[in-house]
Amino acid sequence: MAILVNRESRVICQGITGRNGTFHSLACRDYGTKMVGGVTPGKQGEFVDGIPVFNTVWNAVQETGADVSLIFVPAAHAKDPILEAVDAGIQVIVCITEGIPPLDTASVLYTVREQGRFLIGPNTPGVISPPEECKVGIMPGYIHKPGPVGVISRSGTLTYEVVDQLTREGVGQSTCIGLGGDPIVGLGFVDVLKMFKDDPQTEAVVLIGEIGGSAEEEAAEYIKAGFGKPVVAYIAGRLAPPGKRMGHAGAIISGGSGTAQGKIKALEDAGVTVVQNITQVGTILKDLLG
Amino acid sequence: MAILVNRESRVICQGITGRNGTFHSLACRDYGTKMVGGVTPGKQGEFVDGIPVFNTVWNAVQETGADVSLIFVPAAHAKDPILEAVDAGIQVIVCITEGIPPLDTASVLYTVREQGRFLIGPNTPGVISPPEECKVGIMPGYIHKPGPVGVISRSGTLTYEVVDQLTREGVGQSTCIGLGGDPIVGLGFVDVLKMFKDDPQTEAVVLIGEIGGSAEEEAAEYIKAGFGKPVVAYIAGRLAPPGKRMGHAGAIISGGSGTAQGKIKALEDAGVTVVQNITQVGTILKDLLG
Amino acid sequence: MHLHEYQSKELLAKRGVQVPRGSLCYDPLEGLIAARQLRSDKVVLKAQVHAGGRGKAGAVAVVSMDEDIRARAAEVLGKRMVTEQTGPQGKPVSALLVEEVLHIDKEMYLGIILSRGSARITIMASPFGGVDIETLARDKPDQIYTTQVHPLRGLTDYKARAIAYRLSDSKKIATQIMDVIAAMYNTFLELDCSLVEINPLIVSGERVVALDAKITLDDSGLFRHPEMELWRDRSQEDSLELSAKKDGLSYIKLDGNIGCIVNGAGLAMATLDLISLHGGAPANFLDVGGGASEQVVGDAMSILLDDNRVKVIFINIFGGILRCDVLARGVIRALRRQQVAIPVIARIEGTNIHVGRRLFEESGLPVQMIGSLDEAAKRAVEVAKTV
Amino acid sequence: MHLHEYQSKELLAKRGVQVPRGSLCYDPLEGLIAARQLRSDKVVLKAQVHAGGRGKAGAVAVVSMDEDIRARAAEVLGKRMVTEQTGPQGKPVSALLVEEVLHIDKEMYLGIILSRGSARITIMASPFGGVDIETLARDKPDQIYTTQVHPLRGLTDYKARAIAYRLSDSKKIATQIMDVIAAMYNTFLELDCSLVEINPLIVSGERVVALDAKITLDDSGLFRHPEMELWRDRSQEDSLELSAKKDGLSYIKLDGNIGCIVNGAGLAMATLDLISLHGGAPANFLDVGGGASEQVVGDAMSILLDDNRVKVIFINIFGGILRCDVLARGVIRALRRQQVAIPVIARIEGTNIHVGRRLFEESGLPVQMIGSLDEAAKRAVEVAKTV
Repeated sequence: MAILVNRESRVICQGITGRNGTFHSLACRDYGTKMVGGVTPGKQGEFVDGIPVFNTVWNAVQETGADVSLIFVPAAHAKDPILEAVDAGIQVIVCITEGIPPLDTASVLYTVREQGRFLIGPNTPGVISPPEECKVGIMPGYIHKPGPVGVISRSGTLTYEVVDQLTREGVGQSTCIGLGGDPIVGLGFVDVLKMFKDDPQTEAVVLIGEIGGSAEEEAAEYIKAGFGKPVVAYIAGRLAPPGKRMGHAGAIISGGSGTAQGKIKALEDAGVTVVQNITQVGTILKDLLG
Repeated sequence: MAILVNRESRVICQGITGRNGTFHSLACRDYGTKMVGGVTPGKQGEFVDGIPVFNTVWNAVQETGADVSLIFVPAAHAKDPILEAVDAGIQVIVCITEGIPPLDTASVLYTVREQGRFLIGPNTPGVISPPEECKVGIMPGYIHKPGPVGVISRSGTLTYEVVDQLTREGVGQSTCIGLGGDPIVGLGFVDVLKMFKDDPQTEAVVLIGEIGGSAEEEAAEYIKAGFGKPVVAYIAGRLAPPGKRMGHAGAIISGGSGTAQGKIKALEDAGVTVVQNITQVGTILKDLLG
Repeated sequence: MHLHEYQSKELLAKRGVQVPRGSLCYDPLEGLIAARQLRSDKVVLKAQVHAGGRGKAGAVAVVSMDEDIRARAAEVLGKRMVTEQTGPQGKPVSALLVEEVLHIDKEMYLGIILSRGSARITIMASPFGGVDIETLARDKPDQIYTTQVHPLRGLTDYKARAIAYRLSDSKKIATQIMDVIAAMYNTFLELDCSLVEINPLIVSGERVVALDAKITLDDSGLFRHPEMELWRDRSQEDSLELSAKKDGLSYIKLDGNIGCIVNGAGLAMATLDLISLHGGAPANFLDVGGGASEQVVGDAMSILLDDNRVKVIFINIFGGILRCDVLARGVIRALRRQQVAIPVIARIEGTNIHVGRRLFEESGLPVQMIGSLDEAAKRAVEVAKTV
Repeated sequence: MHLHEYQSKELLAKRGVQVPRGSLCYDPLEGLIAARQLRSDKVVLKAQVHAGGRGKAGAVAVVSMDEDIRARAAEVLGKRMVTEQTGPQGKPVSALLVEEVLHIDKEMYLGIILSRGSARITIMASPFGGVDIETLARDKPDQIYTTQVHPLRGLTDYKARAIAYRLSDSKKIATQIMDVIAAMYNTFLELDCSLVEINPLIVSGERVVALDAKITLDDSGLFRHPEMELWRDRSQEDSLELSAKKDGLSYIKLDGNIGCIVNGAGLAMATLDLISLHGGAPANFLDVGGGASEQVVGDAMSILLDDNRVKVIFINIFGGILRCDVLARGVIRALRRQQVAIPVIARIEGTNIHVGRRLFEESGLPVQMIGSLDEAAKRAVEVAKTV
């Protein structure tokens, strides 16, 4: 099962002929993903190591039946390809691009939500479902292992760190999702928690939050109302000074809100096991499921 | 019963302190309509013959529970008040204003439809439900009579003509609606036919169409699929030369489509009694129901 | 309001669309000079009239520089041009567009309208241009691609791109077509158009060029573009219709002899139909509007009284906002001012009907009041036949 | 990117917002002349620093023309201003805004942000301005009105009107407030802002005036507004942070002595937390990014090596796109270039880990490789304490 992407997902890459687009399309295919096509206007008829290229997402969908898209395009032009994917009927859109102006993201997000599609990111490592051998993103595939833990995170490398710990402890993952480090992103914690709740394969969830915004507080509220599966959380940025952007555009404490302390308290109140030491996530999950 | 507006409708007038706004608000109230308020920015606290004036539709709705709005504002500024009415929760919006640029109407119509509201017009005489003593528009109230005939029309005075005939023949009306003479209007024939179909009080419908567009053809298709009540139709403009706008902005035959002949044929194919002589509508309905 | 081809091209060129080199000429000598300046073996002379079907009507001519250009220009300039869309009287040609002749590799079609049903701006495109869209719709319906624009989102690049790649596989050409689509869309939006059409849009070598263009501005949006009034070519419009519009009336000339005054467009159309049903021929469509003043009614009467084809005037008013007494006063004033004794058949109904009727009776003018609309129409037809 | 008050006011004034008369001065004499030109009994001197809380910190002073204006200006100009938001080191004041003093009938608040949850532009308004929005939210939560703008529709008049009439019953005042809201909204949209705030917006007689304004541009949108870079006041930003940004690094100075290099913002924050958990104090946040080059890694090392507070460098890399061998090469190069022998604790993991480890081992540099992140962090803390 897993969530969002699986063995049946038919994936295209928008920007497939670019350096990153080619590299990661092939890496995804190597992992097992059904990479059925790519889009680069003007290059229809070409192939990228056997993957056919189309002028428009519409053509790609018509010819390949694609339902998932992985987007690599420059931040200045990322709005249009996301809208194109939605319009062509793509269900799950993974936007890797970093540095998209938030007003652009907000604008496309309106249409994504109106049309009932799923946008992961922008500024995300993507999504991977190890039991389904499907990876749609830039995460190193080899650190993952099929299993019962769902991972949701606002951070990329921090997710790798946690997944690596889990795998080393012998605890596999159902689906791992990076929500993206921007202030405005598509799917949020609550959206993904709802999916994990309904996914029989997922037995526990690791939630990796960070300072800024109130997504973790909302997740806590949702979990409190009866999520029904154990959640282990870690919140990065306890030392962050207010007003400073900690790398991620979304990681900023402003006006006393968005602090790690507030988030930790909210999650603990919701019955979530909040880990202080990031290096203990693996062992805690092992104990929990063992 | 009747449709769209009834005894319970709580009506406000946007632009109530203007000449037309005041005149018709009072005329509607005289007919029996519950005119509960009006909107003119900057005049909150004033009254128009006892009807309270508010700065915003939001305030008016909060204070009066209004659910229907009658709009009299200049064409150049009609977009904003319609959107305001939708945002404030008004369900039925009657826009009398003539000469609104079609792109403005198209723009607001998107929001009206998205929010599931009803826009009558623009460029409409409005709607009246004689059995409910509710008139929201500029039609002369005294020619109407409560009864079983629903009237839908793209034209104002032509509706009066037909209603007058009906009343003289002793045939009353359930609800009479002017859809508006513009190319882009809110409610169309099919929308209103659906309502008439579900309205137990309506036993027959008079449909008054005119050249231009394909609204009558669509109505014919809908009726053919099983409307279940007798429909008598009249189509104005058999003599109209192609390419000439016959008064109404919507009444124009272009590229060979939108002709009276085409519409008459479609309606007759759907089993509709199409009247050639406008002066016979009253007697035909009398025979039909008698 | 229709624009001329040269005006349409100017608006599009301002937004980056490539058009043929050329210039507008008002007399044959100017035409010769313009043709020479193009430094080309052949030029095309295009009569500027508000009507389609110019090609078939000989309003577009490719001429060689060996020919007598002045003579060729003189064949059209100052003449009336009759096309399948002008009616038999034709339209005057006062200007000629003299353009270079381009090599044509491909003719495409692009048009933008506001679709009634969906209430969305709709882009129509076809890789087969050069014929009118109705013919295209009949002959190659599966070669017309229509795309709707979201009313709030506006035209997105990807929609323009999808259309462009349906017209051409070449990135170089498709990219230019995208720009043309964007320019057309912006024109449509910025000027409240009801039509923006390029037909044909051609590929000439590596260039995409608008060979012909047609823009119509929506009358309801004109108040936002007062500068466009300067571009109105009154010679292309009927002078009576124009002056009626100035008076706030909606008037259209027809071929008959029964002058009609009605309030409301629908009732006015129905009145014409009724007259025709009884064997008569209306001289006009005339809607005085829902809330006409005494002045406006008087102006409407004057237009009919000035029209010497009119044998009888038929007044059909269902007074709502327009009160019957106001109507009567306007009609009486106009009849008294005019010294002609034209018979008037009046069917009036509605607000203040009794006052209106009394005013007519007391006026002593040849106004016959008939209560039944059907009877009144029949009577008007009879009178028109006997006068 | 933060803008100064005077810059924010300039952007708003350009869009029609009324601001007090005044001018910007860089030295006390200029300040005196500017004050005299205002021809008023009293003027206000406002130090231009990127920090709130200026009022309490004495950065805003109303002075009478009887006083020694030059002396008063000299008290702030060229000094460092410490407010509750600057940190103890304060920020330099190089410019003073000298403005007229206006009679205040009412102080209001208007602010625009992009709300995360709804992903919509959100307008916040209160009839009680002059205090910061957090205090307002705490003290008068029911006196803050928030309105969300539809992302495709944009700001509509009726929304601006609804806000304006909540701030004032007077049509004259409300109409001006509507214009201010529109100007703020347009600024927000046109310049990709993350904050546009006027606090207080005052009523002075019949005028509505922005007494103070604060605009922050979103860094991700800056590429669309290269002209705004000219307005960047580098004196208000930490020089190390600035140079790091130039190198494509994300660096923030902290108070400790353990220099940190991490890839990924989340992992970098987690690393700081871990060091702190073990009793250490990080000298910085430093994210080299997901796909850093050897050059960027070297630049990052140099920043830490140049910081003489740093006693030990802790490298924590989970190589994904960033390969461990690239990292190792960058670190080794920087260490060799620098002649300082600072101990380095490295925990590296991921792509090409074996190559990276071998490179470090063969380098002969004082780099201690520790496989466990927890152990590595503990070790860094120990080393920092003993050095």
